[in-house]
Formats: sequence, C-alpha cells, structure tokens
Amino acid sequence: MEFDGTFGLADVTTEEVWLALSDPVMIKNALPGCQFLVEVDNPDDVDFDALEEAAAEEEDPATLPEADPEEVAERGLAQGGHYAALVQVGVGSVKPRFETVVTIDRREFPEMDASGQGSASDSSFEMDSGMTLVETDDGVDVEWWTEADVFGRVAQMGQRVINPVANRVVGRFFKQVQKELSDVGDESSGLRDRISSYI
Amino acid sequence: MTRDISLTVNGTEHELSVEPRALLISVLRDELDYTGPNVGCESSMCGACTVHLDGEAVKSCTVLAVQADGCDVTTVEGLATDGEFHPIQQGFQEEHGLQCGYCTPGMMMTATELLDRNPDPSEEEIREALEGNLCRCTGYQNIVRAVENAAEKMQQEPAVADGGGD
Amino acid sequence: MFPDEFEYERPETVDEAVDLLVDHPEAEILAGGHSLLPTMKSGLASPDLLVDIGHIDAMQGIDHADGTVSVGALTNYATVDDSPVMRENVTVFAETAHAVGDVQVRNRGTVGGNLAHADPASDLPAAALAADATMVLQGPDGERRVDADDFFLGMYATDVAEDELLTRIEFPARPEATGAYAKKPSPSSGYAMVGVAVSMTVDAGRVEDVGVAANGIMDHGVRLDPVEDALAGTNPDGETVATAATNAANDLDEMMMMDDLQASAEFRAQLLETYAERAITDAATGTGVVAAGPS
Amino acid sequence: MGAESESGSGVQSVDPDDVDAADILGSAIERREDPALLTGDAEYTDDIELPGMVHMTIKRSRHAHARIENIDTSEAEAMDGVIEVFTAADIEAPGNLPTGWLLDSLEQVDHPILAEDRVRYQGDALAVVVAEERYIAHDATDRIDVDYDRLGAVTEPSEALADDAPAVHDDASGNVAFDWDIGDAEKTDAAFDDADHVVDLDLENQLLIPNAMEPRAAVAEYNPSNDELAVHMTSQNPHLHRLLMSGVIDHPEHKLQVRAPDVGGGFGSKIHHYADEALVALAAKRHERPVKWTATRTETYLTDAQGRGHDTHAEMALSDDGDILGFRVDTAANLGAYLSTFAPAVPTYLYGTLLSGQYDIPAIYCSVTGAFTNVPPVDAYRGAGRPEASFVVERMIHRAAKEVGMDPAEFRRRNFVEEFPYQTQVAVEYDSGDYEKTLDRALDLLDYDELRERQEAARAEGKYVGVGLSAYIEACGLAPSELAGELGAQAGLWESGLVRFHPSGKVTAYCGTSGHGQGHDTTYAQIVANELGVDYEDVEVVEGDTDEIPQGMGTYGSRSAAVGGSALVKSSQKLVEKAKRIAAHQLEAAPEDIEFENGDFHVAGAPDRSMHIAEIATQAYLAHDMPDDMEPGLEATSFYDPDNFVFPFGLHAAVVEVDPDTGEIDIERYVAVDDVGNQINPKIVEGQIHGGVAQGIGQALYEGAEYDDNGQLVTGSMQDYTVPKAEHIPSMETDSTCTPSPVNPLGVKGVGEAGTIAAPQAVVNAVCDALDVDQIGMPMKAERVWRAANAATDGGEH
Repeated sequence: MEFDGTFGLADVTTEEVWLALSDPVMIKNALPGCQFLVEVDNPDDVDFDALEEAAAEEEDPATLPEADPEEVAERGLAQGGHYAALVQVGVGSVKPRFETVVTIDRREFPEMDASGQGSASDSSFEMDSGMTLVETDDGVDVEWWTEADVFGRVAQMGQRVINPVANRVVGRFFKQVQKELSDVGDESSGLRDRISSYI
Repeated sequence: MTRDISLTVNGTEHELSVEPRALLISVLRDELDYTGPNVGCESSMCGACTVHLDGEAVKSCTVLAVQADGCDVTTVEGLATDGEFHPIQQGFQEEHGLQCGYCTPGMMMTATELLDRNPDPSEEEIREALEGNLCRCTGYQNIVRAVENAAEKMQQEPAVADGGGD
Repeated sequence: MFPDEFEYERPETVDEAVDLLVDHPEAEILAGGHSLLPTMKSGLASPDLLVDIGHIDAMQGIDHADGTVSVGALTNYATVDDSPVMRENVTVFAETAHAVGDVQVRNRGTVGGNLAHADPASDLPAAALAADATMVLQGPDGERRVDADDFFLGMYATDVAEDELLTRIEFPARPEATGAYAKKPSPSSGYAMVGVAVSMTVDAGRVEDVGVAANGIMDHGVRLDPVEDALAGTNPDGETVATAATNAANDLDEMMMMDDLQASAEFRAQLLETYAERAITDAATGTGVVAAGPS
Repeated sequence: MGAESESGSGVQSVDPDDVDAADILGSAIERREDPALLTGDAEYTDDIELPGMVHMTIKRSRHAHARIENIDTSEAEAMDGVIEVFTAADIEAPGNLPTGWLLDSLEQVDHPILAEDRVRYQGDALAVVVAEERYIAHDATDRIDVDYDRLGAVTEPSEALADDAPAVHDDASGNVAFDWDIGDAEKTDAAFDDADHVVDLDLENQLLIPNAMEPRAAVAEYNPSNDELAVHMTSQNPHLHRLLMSGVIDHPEHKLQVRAPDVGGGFGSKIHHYADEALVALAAKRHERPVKWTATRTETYLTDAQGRGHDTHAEMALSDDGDILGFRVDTAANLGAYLSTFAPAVPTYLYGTLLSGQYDIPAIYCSVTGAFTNVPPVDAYRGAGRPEASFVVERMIHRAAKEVGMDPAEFRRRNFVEEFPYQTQVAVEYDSGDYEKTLDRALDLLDYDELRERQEAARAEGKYVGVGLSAYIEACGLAPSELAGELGAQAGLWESGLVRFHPSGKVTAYCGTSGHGQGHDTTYAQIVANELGVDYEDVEVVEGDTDEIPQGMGTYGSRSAAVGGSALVKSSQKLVEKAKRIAAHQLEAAPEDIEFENGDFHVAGAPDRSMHIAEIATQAYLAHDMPDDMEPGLEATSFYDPDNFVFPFGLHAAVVEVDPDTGEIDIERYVAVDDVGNQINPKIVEGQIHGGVAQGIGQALYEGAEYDDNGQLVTGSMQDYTVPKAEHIPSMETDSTCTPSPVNPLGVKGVGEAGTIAAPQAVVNAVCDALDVDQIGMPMKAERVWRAANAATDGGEH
C-alpha cells in the first residue's frame, strides 16, 4: 500500500519544521496511540516491556516552543539511528499493539527517509517513509510518502479498514504537528534564530 | 473462570458450566452432542450453524453460550416430531433441495422461521430470506422449490386439522 | 475460530453497567454481539473484559409519546423492521433496519450496538442522520444527548466516552414523512459499498423537509448537505432529483473516502450519485426501500 | 432411461415406492441419503467424538515467502492442557507429499509436510499443537513465535515467469515447473498464413477457492498393539489417500484405514493429499490417543488447493466465409508453491486436449508453461482444465463470429463437428454427439430471433441487453489406464465394484468411488437393482472405506457413474451369469435355455419353471445343490477400465441486462441444454447442473482469490470472497437431449462438472454482447463492468 500527500504549515520556517519533525518527543506526542518512542542501540534486541514500564514512569520532556532548542537538537533523530516505539492504534474494539523499530536511513536537511517494521500478535507490518520540506509563500509544505505492507491477520481480516485508518492516523499526526508548531511561530524571533542555528 | 447456565434444547433442559468465551455452537456440538448444526465459516456469513433461539433464527457461531442462558434452543434435531418429518424436511427431500447436506440444517431452520412469518412467500422473498445461508452444491433452485413445497404443505395442514371442508 | 479468554460481567441495570465501565475503561460492551464477536473470533480483538448489557430490560423496546419515538439501544433490527410505530413515524429507520445483514443477523443484532460500533459500511448511521436522531448516552455524571450529526467521528469512532453507554435513540415522530434506503451491498459481506437513506416530507408538491445521508462512502456516516439543499423547496420530480443527486459527493473529503478491494473511491462516488437518486426517488414516491441489483 | 425431457420446467421427483422395479433405472426417485442429512443424524468428520480424543491445530506461515530463522514453541508448550508442540525438527525426516502425475519436463520439488527452513505460501505448515481441548489448542497456536526473514513473493503465473521474478524454488529455474505442448505447430502456423482474418484475446482465468461448505477435517486413532491406524477424513478418494499417506508417514498400507464419513462437498478440494491429514495421523501415533483436526474457514482459504489460474493468449484464424482454419493458444498456468497431487495434469492433458471444443478445427497448437508461485498449490477444482479450455474456445468463438460478421449461433453451427467418432487435432477422439440438437433446443427455449429483435429495440431505448452462448464439451472418466500411464499418471483410472448377494437375497454393492453429495447411494442402487432385477430397497450401497471396499480411485472428474457405475454393472452381470448356471442346474435345464427377466430365471418356453435371483442367492450360500466345480456364494468384483473418455456436451445461454451507470448485471434468463448421455436419475442430474452453473456464475461475476504484492491473501474469508448467495443466482431453465455414449454399458457420460464448465463464458459473452465490447475480465465485478461500459460508451480503448 502506498500513501502520500502534502501537508501545509502556515507561518513557520523550514528550519522550525525540520527541528520539530526531528524531535522524537514531539513525534511521539503527535502520533495517535504512541506509548513511547526512544532510541535504542540494537534494533534486533529490544525489550518492549521494560521500555513501556520506564516510559510510564517518566514524564515527557517539554517540546518546542517551551523546550530549549539545543536540547531538542541534541535528542533529535540521527541518521543511522534506531528507535523503538510501541503503537496501539485503536479502531473500535480492534486495538493491536504494534512493537515497532524504526531506522533513520537518511537525514539531510530538508529531506529524511526512514524504514521500520513492527509486529502485533499474529500480524506484522513493514514500512518505508520519507519526507521533504518545501518552503512556500506563507510557510512550509511537508511532502510525505509511505509505503506500507501489512501481513497476517490484519492484512487478511482487516483489509477493509487499513486504508481509512492509515489516512486518519496520518491526518491526525499532521494536525497535531501543526498545532504544536503554530505555537513556535508565535514565539519571539529569538527562538526562531536559535532554531536556525541548530540546522 | 466458568459460569453456570441453563439451556433448553429441543425441549430438554441442560444445566452446565461454560467458559464465557464458549460459543453457543461449540456448546451444542461438543458439550451436548447436538451435531446437526454445523460450523462452516466463523465469519457469521454461511449460516450452517443456524438454530432457533427463543423461536428466532440465529447464527449460533455468533452467540456466546452465556448470552443464551435461560433460552430455548431448537436445532435441526428438534424439527421432526414423533418420527414424522416437518414439512420443510419433506420439501427438501421431495425437491432434492440438498446434495452434501452440510448447509441443510441451517438452511431449514432459517426457512421454517420464514414460513412462520410469511406462510406464502414468493420466490424473491425466499431467496432474500436465505441470504444468510450459503450453499455450494445446489445452486439454490431446488432449495427455493423445497421451501415452496413446504409452504404448500403447511397451508394445507391446518385445513386437514380443522376437519376439512365440511 | 474462537475468541480469546476474557472476563465476563452481566449487569442488570444501566447504573450497574456504567459503574463497571467507570472501573474498567478498557472493557468492551457486548450487546447483540454481531459486530464484536466476529472481530474477536477472527483474532483482531481480544478485550480483557466484556460487559454483557443484553439483560438490561430498560434498554429494550420502542416507545412513542409526545412527538418522540424512543428506541432502546438493545432493540434488534427485526423488531424495528416489524414495528408499526417505526414504520409510521420513522419510516427511513425501519426501511434501513430491513436492509441490515440477513434474517439471522436482524434477529440478534441491536440498533444501539450498530450505531455505537460505527462501522463505515454499516447501514443505520445514514438512517440516524437522515431521521435527525438524538443519541442518549448514560455516564457516571448522568444522561447526555448528542445529535446524530455530532455522534459519528470516524471509522468505528463515536462520541461515546469509555465510561458511557448508548442507552436509547430518540427520533422526532414524522408520520407525514416518507423514507427510503437504497443500498449497493458488497456481494460477499452484504455491507454497504454505498447506502443512501432519505427521509422526506412533501407538502403541496414542495419538499418541506428532507434528510439525506450516506454510508459506505466515507469513513463514517455522513449527511449529504448539498443534496438536501438542492431538494429543499422543490417539486421532487425526476429531473430535480437527478440533478440534486449529482451533488452527492460535492463536499466529501476525497482523502477520507473508502477505497478498498470492494470498490475504489471513484466508483463509490459514482454509486453514491446513482443510489442517492434511487433513494430520493423512492422516498418521493413513498414506496419504501429500493432493492439493489444482485451484483 | 434415455428419454429426453419435455420442457425447461424442471424434473419432478418420485417416491421409489411408486416406481415399478422395471423402471427404476432412469427414474427421478428421491434420494435415500436424505433422511440422515435432514435430521442431523449425518456423521461429518467433526461430528466424530472418540473416548480420550485430543485436538490438533497447525501453526501456519504468516508470510507468503520467507526463510524461517527460529520457531519458539516454549510459551505454547507451557500452557495448561497443551500436550505437545512439534515442528519439522522434532519429527524424523518429515515426509514429502508426492505428485501423482508426471510430465517429461516436470521439475519435481520437495514438499515437506512441515516446513523446515523456508515457507513458500501464506499458510504453509510450521508447527503442530496437540492439546486436550479445541479452544486451548487454538490459544496455543497463537503463542508460537516465529522469526521470519521475508523474501519477495510472486503470485501471478506470467509474472513468475518474468526474468526478475523471485525464485520460489532454488531448483526450478525461472519458476518453470514444466513446458508442455500439444497439436501441430507448423500446420497451425500455415493455417494462420492462409487466413483472411485473425482474432486474438488475452484471457485470464482467475484463481478460485473451492469453498466446500464443510472445511477439511480428520480424526485419527491408533492401536499400538496391532499397529492399526484409522483415519476418518474428508476425502473424495479414500484408497488414494491411504496409498499416498502410507508413504508420507511410512505406515504400512494394509494397516492403514482411511474412511470418508459424510463429506460436506468437495469440488476437487478433497481429492488431494495435504500435509494436514498426514499430521493428524502422525500425532495419533505419537500420543496413542485419538486426535481431531478441523480446519477453520481461514485455513481452508489459505490451504485448500485452489483452481484455475491461467494467463492465456489465444488466436484464431478464420476465412471470410466463417470457417475456423486454425487455433493457437499459449498459456501460463499457476501451479502455486508446490506440486499438488494431480496438479501437472490439470493445465495439460485436461486442458489442451479439449481445445477443439465442439468444432471441426483443422489445425490446433497449444503450449503451456507451468509456473511456481507463492500461492497455495493449485490443482483440480470442479471441471479441472476443462472449464479453462471451454472458456478460451467459447470466448474466441464469440469474438470470431463478430469479426466475420456472423450471428454467433450460426457461426457455431457452421463449424460444429457433425460425424462421430471424431478425431480432434489435440489427441482425443469424441465418442458421440449431436451438437446441433442442443443448440436448436436452446435457441427454441430462448426464442432466439425474437430475443435479438428485443435486444435491438432495447438498445434504442438506452438499455443494454446481451445474449451469450456457450457450446461446451467436457471429457469425463479419464481412460484407459494404459493411456493415462503413457501420459504420466502415477495411478490407474479404473474403478472397482463389488456386488454381494446375502443369503437372504438382499444385496450390498461396494464401489471404490466416494460420493460427497452426488447421491451415489441412490443411483448405484438404481443401477444394481435394475441389473439384478431385485427391489431397489433390497440394495445397500457402501462407499468410502478402505476396510470395506476392495480398491478404488474415488470421485472426481465426473467419473463415478461412467466408471464406478459401469464396474457395478459388470459385477452384476457376472452374478447373473453365475446365478443363471445355478438356476439351470436346479431347474434341470441347459444354461443356454435359461432366460433372465426382471430378476426371474425361467426355462425358455416354460415360464412356470422359474427361480428368482434372490432364491438362487439362498441356494448359492446353502450350497447343497450346486453345479459341479462351482464354488458356493454369490458375489462378484470387477475392475472396470473404460476404453475411452466420454464426452458430454451442451449449449448454455445467458440473457443479461447491464446497467452502465452502476456496472450491475441482471441475469434475466439462464438456459441450459445438456446432453450427458443416458440419465440414471434425472432429478440428480438436474441438481448437478444447477449447482455447477451456480459455481460457473460465481466465477463469472463474483469469485476470485486476490493477493497483494506480498502474496497476502486479501480475499481470505467469506466476508471478502463472494460465495454466491440465493439472491445472486437466477432461476435456471434446464433441458436435455440424449446421445448415449457407446463407451460404457450404461451409455452415460457424466454430469458433475458440466454446469461449471459451461457457465462462465455464457455470462461473459452475454455481457460483452450487451456492451458491445470484446473483452471484460472475470470476475465481472460491478466496478470492472462500469469501467468497461464507460470505455465503450466514450468510444475509448477497452
């Protein structure tokens, strides 16, 4: 399955969007059903139960605009980095918990590619995604694409729901991103300048 | 964790203890040995498991046994009385309304409910009523005839019971 | 296949049920079970706790008083289909209930379960919208009423909170209205590829009041405002209806249109026009449901 | 027998008590199978409950193609109620499932019953769970954790044969399972060189899922003290299953019983030997307890052998006058991930040999490439090869008639074979036929000329009415064994029949076929009662049990009446011969002076000096007064090996109206005129036609296994794969003509597959006719038809 689209963000700069979309905390907050998103050393050996416990105890650090841009840049997604996430996309009574590992394959401002896979009981998925930021007259367009493959029960029994659910997840994600970023644009130009310096 | 329930099947009351997740069809077949209703699809499509629950046709693969607690269940085993075929059974026999017979118990349970509601259904009404019962053998034509045949028999029967024309 | 193990509770009253939901927000509600059990059997859902509300008598039955028809959430489709009160006062809902599933499903599936499940391809959401239904929800803080227009939020998503229960659906009684539902069923599942529900009141040859809504086309039931607008005040003759129906897909967000193995979004949009025309025509002639072709 | 029915209104059944014994053969008597099936007394495999029985489930591959890195069964094994979980690593050299039909160029590949390090289709078996209860076994299956290294998958035959396709088997280069051809390439090329017109079509015959209503199931019980193993299973051919299974699990054939209890439909899917039933037998031996496995519907979707799966390019050479000069067919056939039991025969000898259809075609050439793909094994499904052939022929005929500007009925008539026997250009010789007769009968029923006028009038009003014809031919009762052997069969194609008189004069007939809905108990009793002149009620029929029946080949390919029925005739005739000698002896007459009529033996010219055959049976077992050198007893066995196939035929027609706005197709009429030779029970014949047509309409309009790019089955339940419902199938008008077959003593031709072979192209031709387009793919779902209609009305490409 392939999905793609363009999402327009008003009154922000490419650098702000880049920094925000590189922030695992912000992504975690924006992604529906995401319990945690943390960097891991070995993508083949992730203890999701332990990470979930840890995530439940910790409080999320602040994101932009409250956060210090330096800290955000510090924890930002890195090329070659592996990130573990637990995503529970609830669709009515169907609430599969996908244990997911994402790798940032390429990260060159203003473009980023990532790939990942995950599994939930007798289903699994694989995906390749990418995005490019394009400056527009009144802000930034996020051009994104995802190629996703689903296997097992969800592929077989849930065929009817995959497309709209994926569309909704993506839609909500960008809406949330937009909401968080609109605050960035409101802030003093000081923050803007500081953000630019981390790109 | 199990739960005590009571089911009256074809007039016989059964008290039993079931897991909440046990499907009515599993309990009927595996616990109580009513193997007439069959399992065909597990997606609530084929209707081979159709039984009457308090007089209404239901797919017993889509009802938990605990939901049927206290209910009257009629299976295909309860159609004939005193060794005498129900008119729907006679209709299926006379019109060759079955081949492998696997869908037949469910098919007949749905058809009897149709005839209770509508004693003289048209072909279109019969086909619509059987929407939830799949048959892979007959092409449905003789099933339709079987239901029509049974409808005729059932309409004649009360006249006979009333003592005929006089 | 078989459902995974779960805990099971069977409250006898709405308050007991709500208490259980407050204590167990993760619980799934079991009404007729005809949406939930297939999902559990296919292994897609494994709730830890089922709250079986099937024995709550207060949620059963159909009442008609003071210009309002109230349908208990546990009322099954067959009861709605057969109800003279519904046929007279909420025709579109009765016609649509007749189009749900098959005989066995109609005997067992409940209108509340259907609406709360909010399957995009289900039939009743469009009828609830077209009939201007109000959903009555019971939660720990008492009763809450939600218009059908605000109730369906997305695929399997409604405005019912985790600790709330849909207890009944209220409809304005409209004995003067005709109603129809035209559906293109998926030949395999019987679910709607597209289904259009219409409730219409015509006075002196003019459309006085009309509700038109669709299932199957979007990720949730939607009201077709442009069609309603095009019909309002007109004489619903063939040409007017056909023209109005061409507006059916106008306001719909293509990105959220259903697009799957059964039918592409493009084809659904085409079907939507045809079935809107069929449903409106049928409502206009007051003859009831339009039967779809077999394929 | 042999009377042709009068009209299309359907056959009326009769109570056997109301039929004279002399008329039993050919009577539409009610079936004796029915009472048990109508009361719930039937015994399907899953109904069997044995003391101490445990349940088995199978963990199946999630992926269509992957390397298996690890299978962790520990969590499943730790569950309460789980007895054992085993994988390939836990059993000695997992057996390989054999292929029962070999071709010269065939690339044979291993097909282990449990995958070891690689899976090749979604559903490939990985591990087996044995547990005390059914629900627990299913729970445990979910808790087996498999690590996969996913590989690229391919599901379409033409794609599998492309250069860059993933390799399904390392040994099968280019995914080619075989290359096969038939006919004369040069002669056909020459015919095309001389042609006035050449037409061509790309035709896809989609993959279908059989969907017998009863899922496959098996119950095995093992007795360690005598090493006897009994397997009760959903089988169309218990003896063949026994033979193959004895090799797969290495258990002596004579200590293995395979029994088919009541079987809920098969349509081919219960012919083949799968891994699953062998695993049940293995599990019963491992634990010395009865073991039951019943497939879920999901499993039947993932693992039942599928049918069809052809990508074909066909070309036809024509003269200006409308003569067919040559026919060239190139097919890529999907064989799935492994070679199923009869898979290589289906797209070759059961397909290429039927490409002459009902027509006198002077030059034919057909080449077929069998392709491995990542879908379940593809094998015989109702019709097996013959529907594919008939589809290609009749679609091309429809196209050709249009090309030369002739009415399709007249084009057919012009090219029909008229003299029999007829030797085709593709190896087979047609036994008998009268193709014009079925065409004329069908055209009469249709009121064809009036219909064409109505079609034109409708078009003027913007309505799209179409008529589609299908003049099909099929080959049943594949034979003789010697020929089959030359063609690659690893089995004979005879059938055995044992007819046994009991001392009281009652009769039991045993046949090696194995019915599963066809009413063999009834029809065989009709045959035997007629031959022996005994009451129908006095004949019992036994099928489907290797412990009771001498040997058998089973029920498939519309062979049971033609081959099994004939074996019973032969045995009955042997009995009559022996009884005649006993009668002569006891009536003190010469055997040649004894006449046999309706069960009575009497001395010619002295009808009072007579004995009934039942009385002779008693005498044969008393053995007090037998002819010299004659053994006591009265029973006989025959192994009947026919000389040739039989070739049923017919003309099916569909009348449709198509709504171009919605793509909806309304089948207004469906007319079927079939000639299946003599009919033993016309009611059963009619039922077979109905059911076959429904499956054919299913293929034309609704059915199709669809896979995504990764080989995931996306039509994996009855919610997504349309098994036609009562509302989807029109009421059919059936009629028949009768051209007895000279091949067998009954003059029968076979009927089980006729409808399925005939129907798809009747419907497709009708829709193409309605929309005036050359081609619409199957299944003709509404959206596809809508697109075709719009392309047509826009004058665009289609």
